[in-house]
Amino acid sequence: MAKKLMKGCEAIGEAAIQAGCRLFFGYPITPQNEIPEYMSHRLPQVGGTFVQAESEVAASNMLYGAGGSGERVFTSSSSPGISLMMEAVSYMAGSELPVVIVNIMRAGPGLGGILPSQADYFQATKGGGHGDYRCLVLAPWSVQEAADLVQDAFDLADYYRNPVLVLGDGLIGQMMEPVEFKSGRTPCKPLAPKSWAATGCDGSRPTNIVNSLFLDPEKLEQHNVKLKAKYDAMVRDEVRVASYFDDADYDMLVVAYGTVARVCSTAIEDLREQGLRVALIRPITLFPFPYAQVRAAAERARSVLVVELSCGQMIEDVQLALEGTRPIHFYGRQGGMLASPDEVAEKLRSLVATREVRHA
Amino acid sequence: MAKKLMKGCEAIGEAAIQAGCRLFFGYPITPQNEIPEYMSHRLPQVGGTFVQAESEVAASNMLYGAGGSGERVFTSSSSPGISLMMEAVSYMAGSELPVVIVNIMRAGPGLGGILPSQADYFQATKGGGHGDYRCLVLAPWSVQEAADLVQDAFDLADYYRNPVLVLGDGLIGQMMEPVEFKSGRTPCKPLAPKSWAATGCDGSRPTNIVNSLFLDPEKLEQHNVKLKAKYDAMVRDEVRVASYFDDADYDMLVVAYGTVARVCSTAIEDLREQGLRVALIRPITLFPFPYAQVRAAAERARSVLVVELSCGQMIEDVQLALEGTRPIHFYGRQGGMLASPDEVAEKLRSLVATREVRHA
Amino acid sequence: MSQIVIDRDLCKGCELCVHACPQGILAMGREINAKGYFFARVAEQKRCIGCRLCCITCPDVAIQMRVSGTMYHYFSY
Amino acid sequence: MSQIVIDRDLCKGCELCVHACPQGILAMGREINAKGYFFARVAEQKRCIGCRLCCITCPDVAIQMRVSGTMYHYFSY
Amino acid sequence: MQNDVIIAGFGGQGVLLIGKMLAYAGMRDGREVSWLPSYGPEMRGGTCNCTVVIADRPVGSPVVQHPRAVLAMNLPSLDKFEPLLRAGGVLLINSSLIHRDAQRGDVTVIKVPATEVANQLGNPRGANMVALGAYIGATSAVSVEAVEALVGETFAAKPKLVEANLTALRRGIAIGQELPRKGAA
Amino acid sequence: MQNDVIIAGFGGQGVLLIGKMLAYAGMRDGREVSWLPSYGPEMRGGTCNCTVVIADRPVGSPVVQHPRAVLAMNLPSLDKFEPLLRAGGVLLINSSLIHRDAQRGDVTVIKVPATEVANQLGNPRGANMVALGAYIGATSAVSVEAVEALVGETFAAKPKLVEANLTALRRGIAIGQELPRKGAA
Amino acid sequence: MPETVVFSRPQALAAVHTHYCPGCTHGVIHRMVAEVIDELGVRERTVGIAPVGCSVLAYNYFNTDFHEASHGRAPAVATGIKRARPDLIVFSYQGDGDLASIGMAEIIHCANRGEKVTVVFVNNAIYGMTGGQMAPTTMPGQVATTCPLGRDVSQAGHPVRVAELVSTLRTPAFVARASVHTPLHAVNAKEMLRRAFRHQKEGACFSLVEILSTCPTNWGMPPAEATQWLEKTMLPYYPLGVFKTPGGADRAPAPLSAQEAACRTT
Amino acid sequence: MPETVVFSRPQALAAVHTHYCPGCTHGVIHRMVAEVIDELGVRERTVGIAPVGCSVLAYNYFNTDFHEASHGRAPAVATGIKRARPDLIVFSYQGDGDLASIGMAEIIHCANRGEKVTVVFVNNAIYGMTGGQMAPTTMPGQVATTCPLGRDVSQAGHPVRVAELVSTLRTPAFVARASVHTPLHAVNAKEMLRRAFRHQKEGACFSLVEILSTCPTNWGMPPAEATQWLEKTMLPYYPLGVFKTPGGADRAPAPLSAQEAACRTT
Ligand SMILES: Cc1ncc(C[n+]2csc(CCOP(=O)(O)OP(=O)(O)O)c2C)c(N)n1
Ligand SMILES: Cc1ncc(C[n+]2csc(CCOP(=O)(O)OP(=O)(O)O)c2C)c(N)n1
Ligand code: SF4
Ligand code: SF4
Ligand code: SF4
Ligand code: SF4
Repeated sequence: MAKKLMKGCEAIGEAAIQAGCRLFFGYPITPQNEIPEYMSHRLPQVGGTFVQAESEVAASNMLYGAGGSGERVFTSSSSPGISLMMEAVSYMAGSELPVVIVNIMRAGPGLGGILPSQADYFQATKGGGHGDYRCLVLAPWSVQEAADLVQDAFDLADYYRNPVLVLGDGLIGQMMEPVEFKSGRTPCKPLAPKSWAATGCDGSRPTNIVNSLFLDPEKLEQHNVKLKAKYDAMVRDEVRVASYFDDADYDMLVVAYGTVARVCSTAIEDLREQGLRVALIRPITLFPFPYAQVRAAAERARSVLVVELSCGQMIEDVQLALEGTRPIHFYGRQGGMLASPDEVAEKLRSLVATREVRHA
Repeated sequence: MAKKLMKGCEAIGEAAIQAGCRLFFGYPITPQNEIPEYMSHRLPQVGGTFVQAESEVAASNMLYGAGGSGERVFTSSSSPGISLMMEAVSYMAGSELPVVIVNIMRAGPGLGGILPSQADYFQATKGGGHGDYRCLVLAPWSVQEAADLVQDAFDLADYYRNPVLVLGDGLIGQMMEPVEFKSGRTPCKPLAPKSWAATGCDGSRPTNIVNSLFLDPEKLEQHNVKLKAKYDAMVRDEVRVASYFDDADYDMLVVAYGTVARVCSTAIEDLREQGLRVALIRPITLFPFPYAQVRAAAERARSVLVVELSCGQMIEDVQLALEGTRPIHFYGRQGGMLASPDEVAEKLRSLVATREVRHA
Repeated sequence: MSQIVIDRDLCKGCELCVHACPQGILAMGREINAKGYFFARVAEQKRCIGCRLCCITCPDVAIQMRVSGTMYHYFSY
Repeated sequence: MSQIVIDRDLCKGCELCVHACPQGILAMGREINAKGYFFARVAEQKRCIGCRLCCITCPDVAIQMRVSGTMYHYFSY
Repeated sequence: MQNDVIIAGFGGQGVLLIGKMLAYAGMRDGREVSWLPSYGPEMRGGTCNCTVVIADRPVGSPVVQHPRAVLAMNLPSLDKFEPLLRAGGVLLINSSLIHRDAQRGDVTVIKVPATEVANQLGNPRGANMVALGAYIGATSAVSVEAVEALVGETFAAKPKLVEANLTALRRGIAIGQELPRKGAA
Repeated sequence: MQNDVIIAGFGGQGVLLIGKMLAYAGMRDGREVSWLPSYGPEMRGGTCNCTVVIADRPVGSPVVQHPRAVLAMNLPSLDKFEPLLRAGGVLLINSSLIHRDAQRGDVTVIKVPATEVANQLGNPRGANMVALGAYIGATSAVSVEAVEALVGETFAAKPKLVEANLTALRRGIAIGQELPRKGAA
Repeated sequence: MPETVVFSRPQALAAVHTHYCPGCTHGVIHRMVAEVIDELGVRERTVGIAPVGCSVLAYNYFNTDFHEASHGRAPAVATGIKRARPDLIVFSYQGDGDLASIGMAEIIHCANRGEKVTVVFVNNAIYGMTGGQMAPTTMPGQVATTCPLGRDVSQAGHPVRVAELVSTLRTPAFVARASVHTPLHAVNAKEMLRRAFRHQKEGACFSLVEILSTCPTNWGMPPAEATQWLEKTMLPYYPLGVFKTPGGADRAPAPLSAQEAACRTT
Repeated sequence: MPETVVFSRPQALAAVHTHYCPGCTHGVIHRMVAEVIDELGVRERTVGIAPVGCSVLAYNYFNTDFHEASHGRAPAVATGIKRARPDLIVFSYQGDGDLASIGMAEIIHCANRGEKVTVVFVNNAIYGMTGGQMAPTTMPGQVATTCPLGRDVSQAGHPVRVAELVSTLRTPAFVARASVHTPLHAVNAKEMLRRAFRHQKEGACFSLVEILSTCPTNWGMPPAEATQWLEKTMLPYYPLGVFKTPGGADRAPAPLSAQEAACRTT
């Protein structure tokens, strides 16, 4: 298909349809209303089904039912709505259901505000629900990447039989950029038939049961160990990360994800014109987090700046990656305030004073 | 009062009453049913009110209303029920409401099982809900300590105007131990009148509004910064940690919390009789986590063993504390399986082989 | 004798009062107010019967009614 | 002629069938089964009228009914 | 010094109750105690057990993998816990319901015909008291005074029961003491 | 080379639309573009704006704090964005609604009587097209061909509108070009 | 001659401009609630609960203490407040998405427990704040952003009638439906609010008043037209009146007669 | 003479021992659901949904594919399944805590959307699995572990009547209440289940059958006594019968007459 100028939310919806998803269950919330709205008019056109759920709790449990039936399905919401899905997400992870959930993050806590934020990082990556489980978390920084990652999300969900979370912020959802959907795209993972799905049993196999209950603790522990092995496999095989401005040597490394990383890249471009030597590394998968890559990139620098639209959440993963080998600085904005390139540049410049960054 | 043999759940309920709490809103779930059951017969005796909510979602929002009215109030649940409270917890943190929430953890994810677990550590300490917020998290290891911490929890909640989470496991809830409630106990924090509570306004002051919505991002950012400052104050002033067997030198340090720490202490006693030099450090506050204390204790040892009833969650905070200065080993059981003293001792002995632990 | 007082800046120009007035004595003005709305005005004060329907209708409490002397209420409100 | 067959090990000894039988031909036994329950037994097979009420009542599907030849059904089930 | 025991049997045999009484008695003796029940799936019937620890220092692990004593009131319990008993520990078997011998040779085995004794005493529901007594007699985990006083309190409501249960308890203690005290925990 | 502009005005003035048209035109010229609307509280009325970036390389920050151009369709917008304009940037003022002068001396100021012009052309709703033209005329951020083709598409449904809007657009372009091209972005 | 003000802003209503769209009847309902609070003389001990919805800022519009509840949970918050402070007059103000969609469990159980609170339920047949999505109360065929072809009852079912639903609970309560699309309807609506708050003041029972309201913006029509659309489209489906009084008879339907029950029309 | 088996375990019911207490009528209801599935010949395309409650293990007791839903959300899970695979026969099996307490919003909206699924609602007036806490359906004065002095309607309200509540929704549905405390009641209950599943098979409508059931364990009485307690205590409050048929009339209550409405008895 030709390039089209699309809102992030619409591109996400279209990407799901391109990925063969024909089911959407969701509940309105700003700043992602354009996703359910888009699905409500597009799905019927392609023989799909759109259901406006009575709540996010219901939507996430409809996801459970549809996912357990072996169909591709997704839902989207924003921060408070995602919090209401935590029990169901834990159930879906425990029952190993392949579903896709999009969180267009807004500022919190509580009702907070509707402007962009990245303050749901912990919830997404460490598991906001109960029990030992992990969601694979993808964080796009452009509308095109959002469209691409959403399609991959369905393949990854099917491959691992695990919920995949696409973590965007209000900017991604609301901005328009050119998007291209390649026709005849091949899945990013080999896909097996869903013989485990509960779709009726003619007796030729034992009944399929979608379930996370194990009354026998030994069985449940085996199940936990099995899940852990799956998460370890993700850590081994699914890390995605992008590096910028790292061709030449650099003194300082910026770590950022999502649209904020674009703000940082612009800031760095300006600084480099002024002779400052700064590079950027952008985690694309937040779980699994690119610990090794960030460590390696950081060791080429004298110090590291983490930029987030939060009080500092991803920075803990950066600390885990660096183990104190480099000083880590932080620049964050909250409440829906956006970090501008100038602010980030200013922060980086101020660190020059700390002598950690040298002029070329 | 004289010592009484009490179930952990009952001691928790009685402690709330001793702390002046006269309101309980909750929903049944094993293994903490004895808490609502105890409150349902005790509260009426002391002129209090017990309400069985229709769900944990409702219970947590009743907590919001009662807390916003300036009354001491608490609820209790277990893992899946706590996940359903995540939106309200984020609201209560955002609205700065003093409430107490008890989580008697069971095995997950999903419906999982009803036996003891510690797999909700991330949810409790990093914030399972959306947005930048923190709950103060207390983890007792005995019935007596549960009773004491629950009483402190109400004082801490009032002092910081923040939700306080008491994190116990099935063992704490179900076991019986002697408990003593000291009469005339003094609050662990100075308590100010709750002039902010929404209790009716005669015009002598502006109306009090319990709220977490800030449409103006600058105002919301200020609010986030204010909350962050509060959490920093907790980190500065509220860390609680206990050390054992650290009088003499030791080669290995065990880090564990809750009842598992008691299992470890027994294991260590046996090992010490056999001449192994092992110490134990037990975080009592999980947020704020005793980073400095764990670091200091670890630096006296050659290596560290973290023991949890999970696939490994607190271990990340230990890694953040140690910054790679000591090798960290892990022993975990899941699914409701309990670590026994012998298993832990065996694990420690096996590490002797690694030459990290030396015989005296 | 009843008198209608419309607060020009509270008015959002919704015209509901104009439709509500049984006497048709309210009309929209040609000026715009601080909020950028054409606001309502009283065209023929004298014909007002004091029914308060415009007051009751106004979603923005932009209409006040004053009466000099006592006056008959068509309905209790 | 109808015949009642009670599976001793499925029975939980709840006695509901004993109360359900209009002929009162079922009774609890004095033995206990694998599950540790005193299980039900047919006291007077001959007087069974084939109403199936015991079968319908049993929560544990412990009661089977066999008939030799055709037989009249008191009610459709 | 620490005493610990796993008491196990059918739901109806009152094993949780005698476990609690043991813990209470330990308290009376001024020692540290913990009582930990098995809480299985929310399901009906089946067996249950509790672990009681009585110690001079604060109780470490309330979970005891290899107890110093096991009181088995029914066969499944014996099968499950006999292997876990510490070498040199005490194994009490309710011989009224359990018709097999102990398999361990490295422990003190005490057969307690709890039900018979109770029936003889015309107190059929007192079998658990006999068993409790036997454990105390064999291990002196708690003082006889403490436990007797406790029986008094527990059944204060029904004086007749107090007497009946005290008798059952004392018969049990006697049975427990009768035996060679080798390797008792 | 990068062009970026903040277009701001009342809800009804169609500023989001001309922003999108600008982005589309940029695409036609084969350049990278981004369009970012202000999405405020879910509330009615008030002003709105959008940021359009047109660049040769992939667009970095879609958020532009100091834009190379500002197109202010009403007074509040001028007040808000004039101070943010880059030195040497282009400031377009809808002089039909804004009756104050620019305060900045270090930028190219272009007064566009958008509403009058549109009215003169008998196309009162075309004021935003005039303004868009003026911006393009002053900055040549996009090619005239691209934007004209786009107008054709946008109003394809109503051929009459196509003509009317093309005229408005061209008048705007002329206005934009008329001026000293110093320091245009 | 002495001049007296016979109509002006009630004391319980803050003297501020609201953010509501021109002609949105949320404003009328706000004012009448405030008038009733004044009339009953309970302003100083009244605590309101704002929903998540266009009326989320109600906490700025009333001269009383307020809570801002999470979406749909206002009845639970109200329960918490009233149980903590039975001396307070507690009311929640909720839209139809808030109360009838996400908040359905909370409103049913709050009513069923008979919490002595008052619920002002504003039914405008749409999600206003989020920009016009379908509500459970959206009319058949009505266009919304999530039912662009109009509500299809075969997919989304029929509109939920809250007054009817709540009135069938056995627990005593006062339940009514009113409208504010004309001033005379508003006069009646105020009487319903008066009765609801009076029941609470007397500690009698739970009370809920469903009030039909307009959303000109998301209905896509001028305010005056919106009032006519309400009259024409909503009134026939949402009958006005009192559905339940605390002393009144049980409103639950009885089982069908044998032959009604037998009919297998599908 | 040839011997024929006229009563035995249905094919859709797994040949396993259940964990249910002696005399618990969950077992009877399981069997009858299975019998109906066999009769309609839909076993191979039936998917069940187990609740969280004593029947949580239903997924082991039926010979059909199954989902285990989170507490109260079975109707949402059913919606997800049916919308994904309209060709499947989907039923949820739920207790009263699951459906009428935490799951109230989900059941109301599933019914209101008219999802073509069947809900088997087992009302035993208590929380069985967690050990006898009060349910929304617990009878006035009935003792439970969270109402040790018996349900106090002034604090906890009156028992929720689900069949009545759901039948008042406008969307066509089949709604009935039955009981299994005697074999003849069970025969009628099975007929109701038969009609419910047939409506689904024909794609007609949503169907819900509320079935009164005993919990001897938590009621604290022998099974036979429990059936009498049900007859004596529950039947008068929970009338049996069909409450709504897809073709039948609207069951919602109309506004009260003027003078009924006026009565201010409190
Ligand atoms: C948990 C959660 N889900 C969704 C939203 C988004 N949201 C805000 S208001 C609203 C609905 C408002 O509609 P209604 O209740 O009818 O009130 P109205 O705006 O029409 O007055 C929604 C879905 C939210 N804030 N929180
Ligand atoms: C979110 C959540 N809350 C609470 C529970 C605990 N719980 C399990 S079953 C149950 C209620 C069971 O009662 P009911 O639905 O009436 O079914 P019954 O056991 O009586 O058949 C509860 C509260 C849970 N598992 N999950
Ligand atoms: S009703 Fe009020 S707001 Fe509307 S036009 Fe009249 S005065 Fe203005
Ligand atoms: S009804 Fe069934 S389970 Fe009960 S006693 Fe009779 S045969 Fe046994
Ligand atoms: S959107 Fe609708 S409900 Fe909201 S303020 Fe505007 S008119 Fe009123
Ligand atoms: S507890 Fe009650 S509902 Fe559960 S199985 Fe036993 S009798 Fe049945």
